[in-house]
Amino acid sequence: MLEIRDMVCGYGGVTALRGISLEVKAGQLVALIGANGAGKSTTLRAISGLVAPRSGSLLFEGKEIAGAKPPHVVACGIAHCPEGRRVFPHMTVEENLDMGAYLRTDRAGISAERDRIYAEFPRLADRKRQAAGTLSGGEQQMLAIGRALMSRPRLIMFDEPSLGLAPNIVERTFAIIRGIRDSGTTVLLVEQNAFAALEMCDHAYLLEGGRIVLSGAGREMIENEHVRKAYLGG
Amino acid sequence: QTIKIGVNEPLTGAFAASGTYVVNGAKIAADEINAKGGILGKKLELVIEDNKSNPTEAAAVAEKLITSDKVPVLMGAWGSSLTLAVMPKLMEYETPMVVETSSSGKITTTGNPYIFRISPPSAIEAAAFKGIVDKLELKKVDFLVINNDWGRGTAEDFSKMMKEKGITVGSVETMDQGAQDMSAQLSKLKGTDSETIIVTTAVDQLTLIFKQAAALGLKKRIITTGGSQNPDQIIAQAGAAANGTMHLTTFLPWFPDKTPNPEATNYFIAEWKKRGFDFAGCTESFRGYDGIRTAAAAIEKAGKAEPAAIKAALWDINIKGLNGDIVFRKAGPEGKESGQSQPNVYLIEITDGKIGMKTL
Amino acid sequence: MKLAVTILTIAALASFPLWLRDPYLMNALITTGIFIIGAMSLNLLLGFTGQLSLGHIAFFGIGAYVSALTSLGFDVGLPGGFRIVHEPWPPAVGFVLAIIVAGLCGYLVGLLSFRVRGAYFVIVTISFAEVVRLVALNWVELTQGPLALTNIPSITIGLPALGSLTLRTKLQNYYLVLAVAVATYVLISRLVHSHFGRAMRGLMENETLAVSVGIDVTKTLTLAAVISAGIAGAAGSLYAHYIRIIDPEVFAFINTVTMVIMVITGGKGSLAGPVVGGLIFGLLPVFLRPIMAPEAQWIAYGGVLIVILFVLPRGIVPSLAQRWAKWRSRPRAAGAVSFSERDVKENA
Amino acid sequence: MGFAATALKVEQVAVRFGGLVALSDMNFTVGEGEIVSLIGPNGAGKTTAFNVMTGFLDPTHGCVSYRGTALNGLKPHQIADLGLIRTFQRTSVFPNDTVYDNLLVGLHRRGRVGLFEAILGLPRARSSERRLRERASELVEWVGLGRRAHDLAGSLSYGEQRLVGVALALAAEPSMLLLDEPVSGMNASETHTFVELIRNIRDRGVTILLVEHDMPMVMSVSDRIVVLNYGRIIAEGPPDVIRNDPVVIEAYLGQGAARA
Amino acid sequence: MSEFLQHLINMLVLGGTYALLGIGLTLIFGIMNVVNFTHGVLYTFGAYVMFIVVHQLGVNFFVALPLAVVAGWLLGAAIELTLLRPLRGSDIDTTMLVMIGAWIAMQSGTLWIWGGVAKSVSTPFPEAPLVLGPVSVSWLRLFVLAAAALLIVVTYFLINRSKLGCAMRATFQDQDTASLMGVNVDLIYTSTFAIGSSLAAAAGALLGPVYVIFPQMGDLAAVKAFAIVILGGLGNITGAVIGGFILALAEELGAGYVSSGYRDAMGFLIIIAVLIFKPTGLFARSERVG
Ligand SMILES: Nc1ncnc2c1ncn2[C@@H]1O[C@H](COP(=O)(O)OP(=O)(O)OP(=O)(O)O)[C@@H](O)[C@H]1O
Ligand SMILES: Nc1ncnc2c1ncn2[C@@H]1O[C@H](COP(=O)(O)OP(=O)(O)OP(=O)(O)O)[C@@H](O)[C@H]1O
Ligand SMILES: [Mg+2]
Ligand SMILES: [Mg+2]
Repeated sequence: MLEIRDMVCGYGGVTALRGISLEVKAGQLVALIGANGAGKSTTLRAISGLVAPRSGSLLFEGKEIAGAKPPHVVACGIAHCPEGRRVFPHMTVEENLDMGAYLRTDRAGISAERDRIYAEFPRLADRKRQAAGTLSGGEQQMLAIGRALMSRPRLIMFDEPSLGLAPNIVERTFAIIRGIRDSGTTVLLVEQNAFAALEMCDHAYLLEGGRIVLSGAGREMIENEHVRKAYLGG
Repeated sequence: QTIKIGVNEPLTGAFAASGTYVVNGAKIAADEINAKGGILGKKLELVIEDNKSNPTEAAAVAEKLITSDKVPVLMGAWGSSLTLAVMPKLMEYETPMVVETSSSGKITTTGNPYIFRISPPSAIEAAAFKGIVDKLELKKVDFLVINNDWGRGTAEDFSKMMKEKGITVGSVETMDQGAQDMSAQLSKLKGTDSETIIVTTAVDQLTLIFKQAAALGLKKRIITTGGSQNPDQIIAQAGAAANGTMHLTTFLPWFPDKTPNPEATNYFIAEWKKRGFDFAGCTESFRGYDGIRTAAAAIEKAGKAEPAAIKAALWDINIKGLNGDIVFRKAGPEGKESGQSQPNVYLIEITDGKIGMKTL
Repeated sequence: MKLAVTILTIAALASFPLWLRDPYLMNALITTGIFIIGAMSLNLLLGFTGQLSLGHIAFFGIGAYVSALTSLGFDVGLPGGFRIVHEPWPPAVGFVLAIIVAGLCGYLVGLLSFRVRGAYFVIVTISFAEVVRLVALNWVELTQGPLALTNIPSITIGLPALGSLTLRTKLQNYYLVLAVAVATYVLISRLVHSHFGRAMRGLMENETLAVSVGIDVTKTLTLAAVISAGIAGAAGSLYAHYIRIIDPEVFAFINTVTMVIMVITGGKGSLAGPVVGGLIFGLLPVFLRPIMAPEAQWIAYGGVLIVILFVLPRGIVPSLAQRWAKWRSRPRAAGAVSFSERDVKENA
Repeated sequence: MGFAATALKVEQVAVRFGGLVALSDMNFTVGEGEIVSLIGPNGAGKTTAFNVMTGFLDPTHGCVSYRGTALNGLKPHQIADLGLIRTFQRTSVFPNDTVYDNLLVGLHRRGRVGLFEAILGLPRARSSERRLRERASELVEWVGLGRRAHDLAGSLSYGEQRLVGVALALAAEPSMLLLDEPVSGMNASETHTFVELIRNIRDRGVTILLVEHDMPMVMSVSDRIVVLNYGRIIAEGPPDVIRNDPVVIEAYLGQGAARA
Repeated sequence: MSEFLQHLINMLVLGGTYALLGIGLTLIFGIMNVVNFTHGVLYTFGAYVMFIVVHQLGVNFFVALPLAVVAGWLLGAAIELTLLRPLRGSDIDTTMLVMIGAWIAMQSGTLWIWGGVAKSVSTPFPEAPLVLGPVSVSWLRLFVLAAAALLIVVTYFLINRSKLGCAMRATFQDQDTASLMGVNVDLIYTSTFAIGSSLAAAAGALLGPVYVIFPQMGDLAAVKAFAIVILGGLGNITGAVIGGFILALAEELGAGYVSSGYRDAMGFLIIIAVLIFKPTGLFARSERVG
């Protein structure tokens, strides 16, 4: 579904990705792990068009999307739940969710989707009219996840979704992500909780210093000595 | 080889409209003089600079005109604060200036012997008005004046004169230069027991005041002062609201025959129209015309284009200006007097959109 | 290196009057210099604490009025039948008082700035300037209102024992302005490189974080405001004694705008910025004057402003310094200029 | 546990935002040199409690005191001056300065000299300046950002910025450190290193109050845990007790808690 | 008493005027975060368009009004495309200064083209005022008040209720994230500025005929607009409206009962006072730390 070949990316004088290639097959849950500053977020940003790749290609369902602007990428069916929550602080929770469905026009579908999200995260339902900027960190994270779900994408990318969530909510979030995959939506997941990510993914890539150094099925990766030492804490 | 006169006027900024009128009047004078052969056998050249309606710039412009362009005499600088800012430069470089518009009393009383003013300060206007007030049967007046030297000075001088005449002075309201909404002041004046309001400001605010007074149903007599009324513009823009208003002016372009120098007035108005300018602007532009003619006459009399000689000659000239004889009398502290001429002052009235002379 | 450049610049500026004989240009340089001092003071607030004062001319004007009134004397009645009668004092005393009074006003505004920031601070400063202007306009007994304070004496410097010198000529005034400008530059430079300067930068970039590591907002901002206002007051005093007439027009908004233009085009937050921007926009009108119609001059002025920002959006000095740094050491990351190095590049 | 003295004391603190009760009747203490964790579901009020303790928020009711000084009415910088320093849950750096300069700003408390000394460049100001620079370099190395010392803090990755945040707090010389989710965004190995760092800091005599959702970390590092739910304390005790408290499992830990 | 009533009526019409000035700026300054020094120029522009269309082209007054709004929209879009777009991402002071440059240049351009002499637009409304007992008010002003009310309501719904309004707010709160939602950020930038500009032009087109038209007419209007926007809280339409009426009330009563010399000072004192007690305007957005 998504195929990246030799992509190089950077910011100003800094090169963050030094030529990475990876593939996400339709219906799979693919995990991307790596240390701080390895370039995981940059990869997602490049896919959704927030940073333009310097070279390489980015094929989504066979179409080249390298260098396309985010709205175009979103319109192709890719959603990106960005790192660090990034909710719209002066808009209400409900308005934030509606922004997630910006490109959708089926009112009934949107409202059903919204209700589903409220059911998953009752905390958000309690806070419907509150300005998103005043939510607690974890509440904002739930909102960001919910907002990404609102667009009904075919590929959804999560950048550290468990960040700042309470353990029980982390569990629920992972369940949701698995559920999405099971319902046929493709998922690309960046996660610091490497163990959980590797456990639930179909395939995983390990990023170090802007290069992909290892890839394989989640289980295999967990067994890998290097991964165990550097990312699983033992 | 030419003889230069420096013209220091606001061509941009808040006073751009008036400054441009004055400059256009000045050009007519210069062209007329040159058509007649110039002065002292040389062509007259106006060096026109924009002082941007800004006192600091006005001083800088004077500096430039005197030191770079080497003009022996200046005309300027329209507003009083502009003129006041120029005055130290005149002292510094000992160069005379003909003041064509400014009305602040201070200009001729601070002891600057390089100042020769042909416009009336408000005290002169008040003195001229004194002769008419009895016939207008004024009892109690309020003032609405622009909040600058001009408006404040007028309120002060007219109040003094009124009090001497036994007329009660009620409240004095001010408005900021550039203010567009005077309803608050007018509502207040509507509520007082005076029967007349003396208004001092330039044409734009006068238009607004007449319109807003009409909208408030304010039915008092309004007399304006200061000579920057452009009554034709008021009639065009305020319409019926201007009817019944009276105006103290120093120039009568509507009745050339009644002016002190009908021939010059006719020539000036004809030339003004020929150049495609609004007739309404005459009441301001004539000052530029008179100012240049004054300076030119002094150069002629001096026999040479040197500041000191021109300064001395200015005391001796006697020409017929469009609004009266231009003859300078001494004003200000002894030993360093400024020159001040005594123009005529007239009262006109607008009735049914027409300007009539109030012969009292 | 840095010192050499600074000394060379000062020497060049000091040599101007020796070969520049045109009094009109000298006059332009002096008024520009005065405004540059004002711009430097504005830069202290805008560039180093991030607070934009769009009423900065208030401090300048207050300095001008205080200095003028001190040297002219006044006699005012106060409510309750009191009178204050003040005999004229030497202008040099006025200069000092101008700094003190303007600084006190800066203190008041600084206290306010503790409560309001950003856009709200901007409006508070505009409002403050307007209120001050209206007081100057309407308190006729003290300020002569629109009738202006005239015949303000020229500044006299000197010590009682050694005799004194009244600065009447352009040359003398030029050196006076230059001296004050250099002193201001040094003062601001020392201040922003001290830990006070770092506190200001911290507040500018992330106030919550700055406060959490122990930086006192009120104290830091007030200090910046007081010093900034005091310097603006000094500039105002120079202005009053040079132009020798003051009326409420000095408070005109366009004067603040001129200073803001000088600071931002030159580069806010850089010490040399206001000087470079000030020289350009102080002298630009002088060069435009002979070559085009008055309205066109303003259009060109606005146009030059826009073009400079299009080409060098961060301001002349920082943008050029950045390019210079890039050119000199290509492998290094862009923008990675640390405190200590920033100035070297700026002056280079 | 035999801790000598109480460092921080929270008494009957309540916070309301309009109709929303964020904290109600909160009471607990932290002893000198202790590591206490404050945990609870999202929106339970943990960050709000931090805001109250550090003066960013006035409590609707109740008071906090640190080493005997009541903090009510004190401004955040005054509280920081008492040595009570916090970090932020969101990344918080001075984005347009280099990492190194960030730490110099962080060292504010250490670098105070008089205004005139600074302006005149007197020797005391200079030597103080020198010491600050040394200390800043030391700190950069300590949090492992030496390689990035001269990059703008705003250009670092999320996780790196979080490290800068912790370094900034350390620069302010805390006697008590309040850490708000310090290891979020770090993987298990990085967290491991960080735990060592925290123990290290505590061994230097700094008291620590920790908010964190990473249960393995909390359980391994805390002396004591306070659990908050809907603004109320629902449990308090050592890690082993909390881990098995059914109320806490129900409200917060979830069934996966067994793994922790 | 009747004087007081008259002041109140004046306050109503003036407040409507101020609210009208404020809402356009609330969009551009409050939501877009551009310190829009061209607001006054656009206001002036709207007034001149009225003058040209009514007097030089002889078009009906009521037809001219929407034309002026459209012209303002186009000019606003042009300013955004040429001046703001290249500087997207620069800090607020840089764009402010570019706007200052545009203000200076455009105002002088107006002076150059039309000269400094004030123009006035004739209207189809009767000159005689509407008299209600002791107070009177002009028909034209009542019309302006009604038109202002309409524009305010439309703007309110546009910003707070429409999808476009939602996208606008989202874009200026977090541009990258908004684009991740599928918002065409470029389009939003241009249309927000254009809508704000058309509101400024509408204010000029409505108020030009009430007052007189000259190149600097926008300066004072712009200062007041800034004050109103701040008073009401950035980006808050309701706040701007209330701010407008408060400013009008302060000025009316200040001029009527304190001193007309301090009329404008009253407004500014009110602003300082409000900001001392409510530092983020009357209707602050809620914020939190941590
Ligand atoms: N805006 C930026 N400007 C310059 N450099 C950047 C920028 N954003 C990221 N970088 C750099 O790019 C590299 C990769 O960053 P990225 O955010 O992709 O890391 P990451 O793997 O997501 O790390 P983390 O786990 O901490 O989020 C880092 O070295 C970072 O410093
Ligand atoms: N300024 C505010 N206005 C309104 N509500 C607020 C404000 N600040 C916090 N809240 C609410 O108070 C509650 C407590 O928030 P707080 O940030 O303390 O939670 P937390 O325990 O830190 O949660 P998390 O683990 O998600 O960070 C939340 O529900 C939040 O929505
Ligand atoms: Mg990342
Ligand atoms: Mg929290």
